[in-house]
Amino acid sequence: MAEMTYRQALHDTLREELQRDENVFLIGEEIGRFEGSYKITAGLLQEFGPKRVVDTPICENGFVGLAIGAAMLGLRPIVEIMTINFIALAMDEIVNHAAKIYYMFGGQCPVPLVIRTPGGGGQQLSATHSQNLEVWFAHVPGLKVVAPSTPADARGLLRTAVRDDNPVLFLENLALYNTRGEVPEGDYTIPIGKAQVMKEGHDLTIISYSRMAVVALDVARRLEQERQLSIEVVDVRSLRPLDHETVVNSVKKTNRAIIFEEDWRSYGVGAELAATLQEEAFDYLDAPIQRVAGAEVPLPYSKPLEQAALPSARQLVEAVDRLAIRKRRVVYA
Amino acid sequence: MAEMTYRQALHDTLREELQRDENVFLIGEEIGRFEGSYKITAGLLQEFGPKRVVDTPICENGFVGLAIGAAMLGLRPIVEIMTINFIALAMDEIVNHAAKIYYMFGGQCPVPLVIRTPGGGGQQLSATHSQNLEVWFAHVPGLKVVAPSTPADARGLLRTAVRDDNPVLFLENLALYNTRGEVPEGDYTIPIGKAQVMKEGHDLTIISYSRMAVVALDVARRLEQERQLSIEVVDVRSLRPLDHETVVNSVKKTNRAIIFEEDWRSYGVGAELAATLQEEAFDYLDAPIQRVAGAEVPLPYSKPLEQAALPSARQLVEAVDRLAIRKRRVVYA
Amino acid sequence: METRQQRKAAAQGAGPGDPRSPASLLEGTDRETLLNYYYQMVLIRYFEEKAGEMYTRARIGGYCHLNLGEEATVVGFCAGLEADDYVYTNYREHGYAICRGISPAVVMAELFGKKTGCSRGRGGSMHLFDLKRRFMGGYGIVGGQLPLAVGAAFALAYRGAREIVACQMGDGTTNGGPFHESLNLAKLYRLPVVFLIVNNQYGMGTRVDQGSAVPDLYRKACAYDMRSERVDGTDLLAVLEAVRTAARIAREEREPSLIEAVSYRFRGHSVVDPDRYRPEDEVRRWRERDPILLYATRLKEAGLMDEATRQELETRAQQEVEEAVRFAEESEFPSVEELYDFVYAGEGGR
Amino acid sequence: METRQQRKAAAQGAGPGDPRSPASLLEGTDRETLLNYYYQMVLIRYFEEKAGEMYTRARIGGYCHLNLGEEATVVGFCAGLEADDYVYTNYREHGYAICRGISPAVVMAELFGKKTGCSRGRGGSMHLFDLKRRFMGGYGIVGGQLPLAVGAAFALAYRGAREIVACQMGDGTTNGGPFHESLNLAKLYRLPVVFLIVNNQYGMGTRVDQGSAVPDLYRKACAYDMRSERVDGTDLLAVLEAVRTAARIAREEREPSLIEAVSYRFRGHSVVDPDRYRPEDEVRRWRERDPILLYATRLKEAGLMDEATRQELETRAQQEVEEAVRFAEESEFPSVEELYDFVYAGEGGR
Ligand SMILES: Cc1ncc(C[n+]2csc(CCOP(=O)(O)OP(=O)(O)O)c2C)c(N)n1
Ligand SMILES: Cc1ncc(C[n+]2csc(CCOP(=O)(O)OP(=O)(O)O)c2C)c(N)n1
Ligand SMILES: [Mg+2]
Ligand SMILES: [Mg+2]
Repeated sequence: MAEMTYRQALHDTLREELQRDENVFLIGEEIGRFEGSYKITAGLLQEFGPKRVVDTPICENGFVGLAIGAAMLGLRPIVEIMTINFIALAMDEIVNHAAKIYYMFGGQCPVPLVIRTPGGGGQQLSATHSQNLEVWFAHVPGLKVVAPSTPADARGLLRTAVRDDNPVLFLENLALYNTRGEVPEGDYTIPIGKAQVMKEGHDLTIISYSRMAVVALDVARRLEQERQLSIEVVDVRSLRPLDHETVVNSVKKTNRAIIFEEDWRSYGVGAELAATLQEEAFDYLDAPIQRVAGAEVPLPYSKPLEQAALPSARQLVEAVDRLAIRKRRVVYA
Repeated sequence: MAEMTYRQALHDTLREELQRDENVFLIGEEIGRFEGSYKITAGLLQEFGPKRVVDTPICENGFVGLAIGAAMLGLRPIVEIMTINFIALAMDEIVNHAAKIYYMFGGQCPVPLVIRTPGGGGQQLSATHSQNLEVWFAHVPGLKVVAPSTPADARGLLRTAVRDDNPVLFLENLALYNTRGEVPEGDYTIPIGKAQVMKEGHDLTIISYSRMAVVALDVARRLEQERQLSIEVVDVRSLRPLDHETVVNSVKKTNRAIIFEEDWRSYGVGAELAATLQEEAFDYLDAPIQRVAGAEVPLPYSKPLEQAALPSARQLVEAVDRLAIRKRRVVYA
Repeated sequence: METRQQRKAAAQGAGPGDPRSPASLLEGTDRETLLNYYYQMVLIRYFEEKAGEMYTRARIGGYCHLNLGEEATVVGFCAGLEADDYVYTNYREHGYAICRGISPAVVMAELFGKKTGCSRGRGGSMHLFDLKRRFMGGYGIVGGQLPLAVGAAFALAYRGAREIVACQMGDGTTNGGPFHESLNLAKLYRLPVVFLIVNNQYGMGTRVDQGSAVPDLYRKACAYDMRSERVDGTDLLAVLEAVRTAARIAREEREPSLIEAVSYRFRGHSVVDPDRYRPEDEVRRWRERDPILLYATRLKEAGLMDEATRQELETRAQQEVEEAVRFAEESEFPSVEELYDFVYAGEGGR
Repeated sequence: METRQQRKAAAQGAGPGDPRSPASLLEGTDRETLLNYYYQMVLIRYFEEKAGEMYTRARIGGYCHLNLGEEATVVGFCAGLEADDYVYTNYREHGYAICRGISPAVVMAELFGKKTGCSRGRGGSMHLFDLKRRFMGGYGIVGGQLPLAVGAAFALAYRGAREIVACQMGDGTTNGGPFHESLNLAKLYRLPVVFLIVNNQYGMGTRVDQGSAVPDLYRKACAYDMRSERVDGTDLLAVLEAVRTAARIAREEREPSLIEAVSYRFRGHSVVDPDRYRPEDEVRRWRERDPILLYATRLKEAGLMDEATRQELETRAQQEVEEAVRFAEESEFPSVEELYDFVYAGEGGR
């Protein structure tokens, strides 16, 4: 175990995978000479050379398609899309090609591809640079989508993603890069499709992913201290496949759940979680599953507006309060 | 009232809006000389000339962006994207531009734009030509999304969409074009954001939209006859904004619901509906809300596989049966 | 750097009745090979006519786009490549698949949606695939195959392999972003790829000059300083020579090329297209320039194919197509239990 | 059709120390106007330096891209247009907004996220907008503004209006699909639009020739048979002349043009970029070619601006910027109650 930032965990894992497998290469805008917009790939061009660390022109559909084509011939590209907002330009190659090729051609040609990209708001980057579009990909069979919240998960899931034979969207978050945590050393991997119980509890489950999982954990710890509430926090980590078992079991235990997500509420990740929970744990629910999500506006630039639009710890606490009001049976705590 | 096809209803409405407002024009691939891939625009080039009916090269992002720019200067473009699958290439202009411009520039410049496009499978068009990607747009504030299931709704909603000052995604369906129905004459409009109770009932609500709403109505009528089940069918018609009131009221009455959708189940439209219903009608639900949706595979070409992958009336009936089994209180029927 | 774009072809023109393919190619190639090209052209012709018929008889579903009229381009293109080169095409690809060695039976089975099809019935007419024969797919999204082909070429360059990639597309494809991004990337990274534009003069109902500000499509390569030329797509040997040269340059010099082959499609965009947007006399004129007849005449004049041989080859082709239909008919549909196979690799299921 | 692309500029070269902007322009323009150009350049210079400072002092958030080093291009471009022409730019647009008549105070207020900002605080540095002044937006997605500009030109042509559209972009933008699709559409439909490439020689850390197979960017117009030329972007009058000519042709002949103005950005890509990827001597060399100094020398040599006038103009510019900061500081933030305003038009709410 070593303490490091989320950024460092990503960087180290990329480096190790480049060392491990000659077929792995990095490709994206500004990842080499510029060292990465968010410096995840700093130093890798010097170490591995331009064959393995490929700077591209600004043409997201083109270089993502290039990576898919390279993967069809057995390379294992790791693409960086500078931020998820620009992925809008690459939807065709990702959804109509990467996600379809293995199935549509009858299982002849896998596409071992990772697309790393950060989402998220809170940097005053305004409407076109602050989105969370991962639900678009979570919806599409043929893709896998992971969204780690901690440096350890970033490392473990990135390794697994690189070694997976399918196209994996690997979601990062601008506001997570400088967060710190313990990271296991060695060939540490985490299976795709397994949620993580970050904190056990029995009064209520908060389900989240990516940056909001960190906030959720914080809130849960705080409320435990301040109010003796025992809150379970589940980080789903993988959006596709989604680990039904872990979230359902948690809610069967706590009987109530809040989903906490940074993205817009309608048709977001939380919708699928809520729908699934009421399907699979209906008789265990003591209250409706709540969603605490981003305000449904194009994220504004102005700081006070931006802050008002983003989901906050305060809103999460309010939701906890609302759920408590509804409680219909004795809490064994 | 006149009986006509869904295609005819669209065609007539386009024609009337072209006549009514000089600022309205049509733009898209093959809509003029070729008369439209699905012949919705047949004859309009001859009638209105190339200024009002604009054939484009194959460049979805380019001509959608062009339409947005024209809308910024006060024209009212109606774009046809040949099928929704190709919209993957235009995501940037739709999501990062059309949906943002009014808000991001502080309310100075509306974007009155309609994007018409058919989705849907069942024509053996295989994985890249059979998708239902409307949930991507339903997720995005700044856009409106409508998805009429009948010729009358097609007419009423298209009119409203053309006159709306916002970008509206108008979802059609390949398998609906030849369906027939009564269509009101005159300046008939339907507000965006209003669901429609297609059939009243008190045992169960089936919620659907677009093509599946037609199948749902059929099944409901059949089960009424065959099994004396009183099923309410709600066509939400608008996905964004979504009419919570109508669906919640229906479920408060029937106490159970099935969502029937053509698209993939996970992170689909049904997820939002289920999440909303359990939030807003929790205490009225006698059973979990079920989702009957498409199999989560890239749609295969081969007829038997394709049929197996698409949601069917049979699956809907099975879901009705499953719900009946779960019933926990007396049915007043 | 100066544009190396070759205006030669344009200057010479590729207009009707201008047989410019090199006599040397005819002389320097053995008769068997030359006759085999003829065989492949008629095989495609019969195959496509049969496919149209089977579509009308509802054996084939979805969209179905035929290579009728483009046979010289298809065969010349494939013949200019080596067996282990990689090929990417659009959805109008039956002929290419067959020329690259996928048996017509297996292609027809795919069109019928049978499990013996080259994509196991999952892809259909627009999505033929055969990894072993390095036929890397027909693609239904206009332009979608270009970045993939560039990526395959990237992988070959990465490994220092000697194979190259050849990527076919239609004229209408050159107006979209993927064309531009792909050509720029291919040239920038100096990748071994040959781009072929099959300029059949229409993208659905849109004539080339109605979609492209520059209707001499090979000239678009100027924006990437990529070598390019236009050839007569009804002349098999002209296409073959251009592709062979471009392939050699890709292989030896790691330079991509763009070739524009001008031909005409004899029927509508797809089998169901009533084809009302093309002037009748234009259609007639081009049908008279049937690439198969042109090549037959060429072979006959060179004393390489007599009428009996021609008859024999055509009969054999016809039989092969009949055989293909029989095979497709008799094959089974994939079982519904297999629905979730191939969604994800390495897991055998969802 | 033959390429009308003009190789003139390339032949003449736009290299350092080659003052090629027409003396006639200097002579044919009244002094006040010429001095006002100078004023605008220094105004931008001070504004941008102040913006950088305010960013460091956390008054400004998000990304902040400055026009430092590009002042001649910015002012020359805007001066070549008429007041009612429409302008679209990328996110490096503070200078354009100011030159088009949005007051520096209102621009600064936008950077501060205040409700008095030209986008009411919603857009920030990358998204300045003013409908009344026909400044149709800075856009943060590379290439995103191009199709919009083409659409605006389409609307003008549709209405038979005499205004035109001018669309700025960076060098890196020319490698993406939107560039290609937009130029093709503009030429195909013969739309009144002037495209300006600000070739500041880098897109973030990528030098032009590392991203473009054809580094002479104006030459890319050849793929659309669009008139194009390269000008020295450090020479205000050269840019002005090229834009004025292109604007006239757009207005009168409905022909789009592409202009490449070569300059250099004096600082990093955005305020936070440590700018480690450019050779020091390259930076030094270009800094010496400061467009403001070049123009000042020009004016002085022509006897149009003495030192006192220069001082006076600079002081005034400095004051205007100070005033802008004061205005921005004193303005209020938008109220949180307004969060849902402007999501949808015509409804005042969600
Ligand atoms: C991105 C995209 N847009 C539109 C279509 C619909 N479409 C299918 S084929 C075609 C015309 C293509 O023309 P061309 O490239 O000349 O090829 P051809 O059919 O003539 O071989 C169009 C518009 C598509 N498949 N993909
Ligand atoms: C589609 C898209 N991809 C990537 C980015 C990130 N990005 C912002 S600016 C930039 C470089 C643009 O370079 P250039 O066009 O030369 O403009 P300059 O910044 O030099 O003015 C990049 C890659 C983006 N904003 N949009
Ligand atoms: Mg064509
Ligand atoms: Mg630049």
